[in-house]
Amino acid sequence: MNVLFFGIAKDIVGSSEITFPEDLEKPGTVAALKKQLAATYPEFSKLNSLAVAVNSEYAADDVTLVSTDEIAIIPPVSGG
Amino acid sequence: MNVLFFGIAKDIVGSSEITFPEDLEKPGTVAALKKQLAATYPEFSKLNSLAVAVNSEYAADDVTLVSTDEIAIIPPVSGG
Amino acid sequence: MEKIIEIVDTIDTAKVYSELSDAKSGGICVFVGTVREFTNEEKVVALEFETYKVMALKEMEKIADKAMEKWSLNKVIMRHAVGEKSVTEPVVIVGASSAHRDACFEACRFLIDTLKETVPIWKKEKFKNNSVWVSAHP
Amino acid sequence: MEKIIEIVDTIDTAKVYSELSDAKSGGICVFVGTVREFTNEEKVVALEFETYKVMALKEMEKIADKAMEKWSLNKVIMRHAVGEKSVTEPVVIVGASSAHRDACFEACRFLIDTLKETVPIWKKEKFKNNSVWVSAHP
Repeated sequence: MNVLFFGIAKDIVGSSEITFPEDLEKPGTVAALKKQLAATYPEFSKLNSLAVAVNSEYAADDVTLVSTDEIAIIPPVSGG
Repeated sequence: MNVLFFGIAKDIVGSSEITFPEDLEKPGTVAALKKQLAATYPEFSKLNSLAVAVNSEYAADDVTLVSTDEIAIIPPVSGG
Repeated sequence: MEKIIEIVDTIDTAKVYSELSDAKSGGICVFVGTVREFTNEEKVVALEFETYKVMALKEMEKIADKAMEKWSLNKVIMRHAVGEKSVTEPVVIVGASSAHRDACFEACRFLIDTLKETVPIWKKEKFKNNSVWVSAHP
Repeated sequence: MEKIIEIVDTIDTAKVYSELSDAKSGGICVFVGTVREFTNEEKVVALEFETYKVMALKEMEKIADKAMEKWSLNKVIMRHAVGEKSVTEPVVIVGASSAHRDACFEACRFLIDTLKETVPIWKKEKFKNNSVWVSAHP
């Protein structure tokens, strides 16, 4: 399971991509992933918002994650 | 006293400019000019609106006309 | 504040962005009016524009000044073409630049709406067999 | 209906009118977002834009499709730049063409407002001594 990081999320994690090792317990839902991130990197809870995209679509908290999904962490957007 | 005509007003009068001969009675106000035009060219009363400009500014009916003024007949505008 | 007010024979749409660009501006809004092929289902061959130029420039100045009073703008442009224009050709371009986008959007809309109401420019629609001065009659 | 949706390195503002021009359109409205020199009195050296490209293009498509549902539009363009941009450089251009001007004005405003809300693009403001991800923190 790979997770992509952009903008300030990339700065917080220190990397643009993290791979969960095969043998580690993986978050089963978007909500679980957010919780796990916030626990590991407290800086995430200071952001204005935090969204998750699954296969390049915004995903609600109850969306289930499978290991083949492309998952991305979307901090507050600021295009334009 | 010269009067300029534009757009459909030019078509109605058949000329882009009319000079009142020196010895003819000239309209003393914008209202009098409009009345005189409507009497001579009934087509003017069929227009959506008819404005008069004196020295290239819109002029109300009570504005006095002098022979050195540049007077223009402004039919409904349709720029843009 | 800079403003560009012009009556021209041909409008060059490519240069308007550099004319409105400005270090204090974060937004530029531009409206271009072009010749449409059909009016009420009838095919338009061309539009012919005529103006009372000295007065049209004065009225356009007044509109630009009013926009600058109402909104915080850095640059304003109002440029209208005259003569015969065929389908897809630009006939008018108005625009504004401002720090934030609200101002330039609202000003741009005001510029074109007011131009159409007060500036002495007349448009004749030329069809295959006749031609009509637009808005002249009810 | 034609639409142009792109993430590019550099925006060429000169070509947008010909891209939106159309025989069925009487109006074209375009918004260009540019780099401002000052943010809250602080001098900006440059802006740096980053995107999650595959998702950004999908979201821009959705916005263009929604605009086409809401208004009667002939052409729509949404183009965003990425990389480092300096003062006065264009960073985004959106626009629409339509038979009448109401539709293109409203659609243009909708395109930029919604782009700013949902498209995964991030802007970092670079000042002389530091840099900040815009909107990240309260």
